[in-house]
Amino acid sequence: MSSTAAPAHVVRATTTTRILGVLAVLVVAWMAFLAAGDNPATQTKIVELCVFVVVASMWNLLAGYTGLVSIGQQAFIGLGAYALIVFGNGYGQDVYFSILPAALIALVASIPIALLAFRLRGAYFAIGMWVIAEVVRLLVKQYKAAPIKGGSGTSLVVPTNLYPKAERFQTTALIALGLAVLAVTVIALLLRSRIGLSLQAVRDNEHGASGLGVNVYRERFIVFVIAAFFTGAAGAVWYVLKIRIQPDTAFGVSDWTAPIVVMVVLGGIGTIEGPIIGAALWYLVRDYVTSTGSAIQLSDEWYLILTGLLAMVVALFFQRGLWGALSGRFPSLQVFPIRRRLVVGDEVGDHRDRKRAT
Amino acid sequence: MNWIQAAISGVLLGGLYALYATGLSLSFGVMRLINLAHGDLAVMAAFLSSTLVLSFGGSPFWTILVLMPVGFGVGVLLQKVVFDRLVGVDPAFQIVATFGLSIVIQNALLKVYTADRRALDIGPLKTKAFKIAEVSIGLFPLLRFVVAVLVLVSLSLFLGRTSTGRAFRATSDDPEAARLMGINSRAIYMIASGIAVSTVFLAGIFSGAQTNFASSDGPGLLIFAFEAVIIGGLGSLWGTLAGGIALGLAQTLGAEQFTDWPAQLFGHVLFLIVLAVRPNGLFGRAEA
Amino acid sequence: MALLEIDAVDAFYGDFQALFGLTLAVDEGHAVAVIGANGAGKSTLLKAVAGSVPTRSGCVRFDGTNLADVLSHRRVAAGISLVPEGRRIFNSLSVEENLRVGAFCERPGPWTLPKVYENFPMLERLAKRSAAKLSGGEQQALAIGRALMNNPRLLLLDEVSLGLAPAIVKSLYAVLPNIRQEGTTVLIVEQDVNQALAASDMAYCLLEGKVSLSGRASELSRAAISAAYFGSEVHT
Amino acid sequence: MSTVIEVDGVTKRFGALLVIDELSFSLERGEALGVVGPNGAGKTTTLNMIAGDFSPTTGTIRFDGHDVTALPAHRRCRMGIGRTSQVPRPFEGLTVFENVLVGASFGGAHRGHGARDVAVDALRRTGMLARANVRAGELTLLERKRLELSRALSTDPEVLLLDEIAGGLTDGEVMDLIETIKGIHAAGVSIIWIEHIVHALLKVVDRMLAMDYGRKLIEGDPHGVMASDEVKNVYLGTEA
Repeated sequence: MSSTAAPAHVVRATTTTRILGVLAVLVVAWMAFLAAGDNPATQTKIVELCVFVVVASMWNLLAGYTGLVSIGQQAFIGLGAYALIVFGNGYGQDVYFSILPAALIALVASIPIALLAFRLRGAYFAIGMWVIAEVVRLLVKQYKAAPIKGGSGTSLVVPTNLYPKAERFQTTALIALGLAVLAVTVIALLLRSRIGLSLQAVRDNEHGASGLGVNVYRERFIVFVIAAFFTGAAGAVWYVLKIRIQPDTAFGVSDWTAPIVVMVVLGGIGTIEGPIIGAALWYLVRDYVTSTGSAIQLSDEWYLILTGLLAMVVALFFQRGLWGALSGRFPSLQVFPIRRRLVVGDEVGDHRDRKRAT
Repeated sequence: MNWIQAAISGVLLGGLYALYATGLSLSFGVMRLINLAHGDLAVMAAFLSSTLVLSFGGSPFWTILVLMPVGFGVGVLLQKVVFDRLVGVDPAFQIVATFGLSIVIQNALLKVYTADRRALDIGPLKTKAFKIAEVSIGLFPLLRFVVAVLVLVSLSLFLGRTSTGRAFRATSDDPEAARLMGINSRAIYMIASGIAVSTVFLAGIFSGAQTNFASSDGPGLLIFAFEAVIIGGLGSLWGTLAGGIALGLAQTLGAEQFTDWPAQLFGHVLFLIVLAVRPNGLFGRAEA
Repeated sequence: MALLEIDAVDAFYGDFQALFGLTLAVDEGHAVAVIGANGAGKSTLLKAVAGSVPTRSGCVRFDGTNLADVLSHRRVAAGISLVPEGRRIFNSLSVEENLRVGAFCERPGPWTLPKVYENFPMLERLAKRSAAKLSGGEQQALAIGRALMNNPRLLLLDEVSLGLAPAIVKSLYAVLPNIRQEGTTVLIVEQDVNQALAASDMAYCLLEGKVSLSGRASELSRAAISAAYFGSEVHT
Repeated sequence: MSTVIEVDGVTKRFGALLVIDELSFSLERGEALGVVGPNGAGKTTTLNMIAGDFSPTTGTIRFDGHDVTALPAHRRCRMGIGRTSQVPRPFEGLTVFENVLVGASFGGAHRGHGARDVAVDALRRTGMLARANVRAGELTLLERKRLELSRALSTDPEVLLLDEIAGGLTDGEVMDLIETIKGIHAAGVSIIWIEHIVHALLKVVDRMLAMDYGRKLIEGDPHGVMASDEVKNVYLGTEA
């Protein structure tokens, strides 16, 4: 190795990321304040938004960073949720402490699922995952004994008889917010790490990445398992709030993956910020257009038709999504400092160095 | 005897699945495009047929003559407006766009036809059956199977014997080389989508005459079509028929053995087994 | 008037500029050879004529018509046929079906299935066989036959000799006089210089996207070609 | 000198097509081997098999005496086989530095500051340090080729496989690149270099291998090989 002239160092955070980071912390603090309040309607919204932020971010981690486009992520929602039911109703465990083991069940289940589904590529992987989610749904439906009670579904009994309603909404909202912060932090740290570097490389050129020593299969596997864990946790949190569960909705593609896909693509696939923005926007807009008394009150059908059209338009004409378009125009714009800027004395950006080296 | 009975129903059901799968296999073969709204188009056809019957009377069968050309037109239109922009694009966007289309069709059907289930009335034909030994064979399922085979035969004649059919296969092999032969690949893609939608329209009408249907049935049908394609192996129409039959057999035989389990589960299980053991499908080419 | 005129054409593959202001002309009824080392821009030239590589500046005219806005499949209908590098045979079709696809535009002319078989007898024996199972030489014969089925006014041959044994190359080139006899103009791109020169009236040598030598094929000396081919720096 | 790469009786078929036919050659430690031959001779296929993109139909490939024939590309890269590809496809969403960091972190198995220093060193050796913070999608062809080279270097290769790295560059650019490659070679890296720009090859390589029809045509002293009748016949055809 030749001698190093000036010491090199890598700069991650910039002024923009610091400012936006402070803003993000403020938003989270404000949401925590609302979550700790006593308005069940607001707390419900926080839970819903946070759950979708988690699931959308994880779907984006798969689709946007590893090229694994799945329409079967509802499998892990349902697995997490039903694991919670089994721990709570079946074994009488405290629901809040059952969320983590429920998520672990989703993680364990994701391993054989990955081994099978990774045999398919592209759109075939997408639908193959869907079939797998269907199999899980049918199996759960078939289990007619307690605590699952088959297709007609069941209700989570533990929280309702253990905690007063106000306390349950408060706790669940705080947990959901914590989960969302954790999930996004994990994704940001992952993408900041060498694994993240390899994921972005795999996304851009799979073949080139393996030629530089990246084990593409292994990286994908790791991400798939992480996504299953958080998606399972999100499913469990959702049903702590909702209490009532049925296999057809817990494993429903139109309940979960459909809106998630729209959120991610709208916000900007392949960015950390995109799914969060997409999920938030989705909730704001849905709230506005479907609530009674708003200027344009839409029926569910019209709302979904417009959603579908929006997904089509974005996928056909606006593939970068909102955040993608923004950060394309302003490259320094990023909330999470995952980029690396190299500083080596005055050598970088100095063209004399180029001549010297050649 | 019950086993033979179940096997025969399975084979006959497989014809219907093959009919669902044909269009999917064709669009993937020619354009490498998967249309997630494929099943919803079948449901749409069943609803359109019921509307036509309610307005003009008669049997649903005559509506096939109207709706197959309409389906062709719908396919061409979809190709021009949507699919053309998706050929060669990152699969993520293909999935999102056609998923969006699926949501649009489902909810438009829900808006127009409500959530109620409907059925196409084909009169006494639905229950007619004849017996060979102890085995009863439904006349309508047999008819449906024969029609499916006829569609596959005519499609394979079209692909094998006509100039346009050869252009199809050439485009599927190598679109750029096909253009060097003077073939307009965009026109080929339009015909492919036209055929895909008109065959799935036919499948939807036949399916609606057998069992009732609702606006939300599309995704389930898409999965059957997809499974038939993967089980049979990509790349051949006869593989698709075989895949459809294998799927139908798995469902009826599985349900025969485990009476209180849902039949589609056994189809899914067969699909997963094929995936684990022979990912290129039972009849697929090795490099597919 | 020249059947094909290429006038100051620049062409790129992405960022990679393959042709630098290239100018050449092919007269009707002539056979013209374009030789040069790999990467000299020969194949790009043919692709620019066939329409599969866009030209960024300059002009390609066929029979006086500017081809700038003509899509590649329309150029085939107008009578330009390319035998592409690497043959690009349709593997899931039989030999005969490949030939029939060649006649997709149904341009009238002397070239028919029997006539192609007459010129390439081995194809007739293999008519029903899957094209994927042919040897390299047979595939190349099929690629040429397939292009002839279009009855082109201008036939573009890209690296016919590539990866083929000399005897086979010779047998393929033996058909060229028959093709020219029907009035077809031929533009040949070749690495096999002697073969190309023997088959043509005019020759252009390309080096790094520019014409480095041109003249009557019979009048170019081996030394001049060697210099124009490798650039001046090789001592041979 | 000891043998670092050994290609032993390798045959490769794609379907019915025979691309490599019983090819055997070896590369000594510290040596630079040039490979020439007409298009379709099987040069890139050979390189891809050494790098591990696919396995030969029959035959063995050894690296440092170990049989690597069945190992996947990422394993071979970590063992010390670096490569550049004919058409540079950088990770366009990453910066130049991050591109090289992928190689240093995975192929070179360096962590943290170690990876950073290896990446900086690779960029400096190829003259790309000044462009370190530019997104790879914005590079010119020459810069992409240099990035390709820096990425390969960052994996700490014992052997560097170069596939037409000079193709498509102007004369001046080629001269610059030759100096860079000479430097890498002088630092002890063994090189196999496929190139059509013969004068570039002649300035660097110690030995030349000419291929045709997937077989070895002739190998030996570079100038001798290029002046040989065999090579002239392949390029210019047999004299009538």
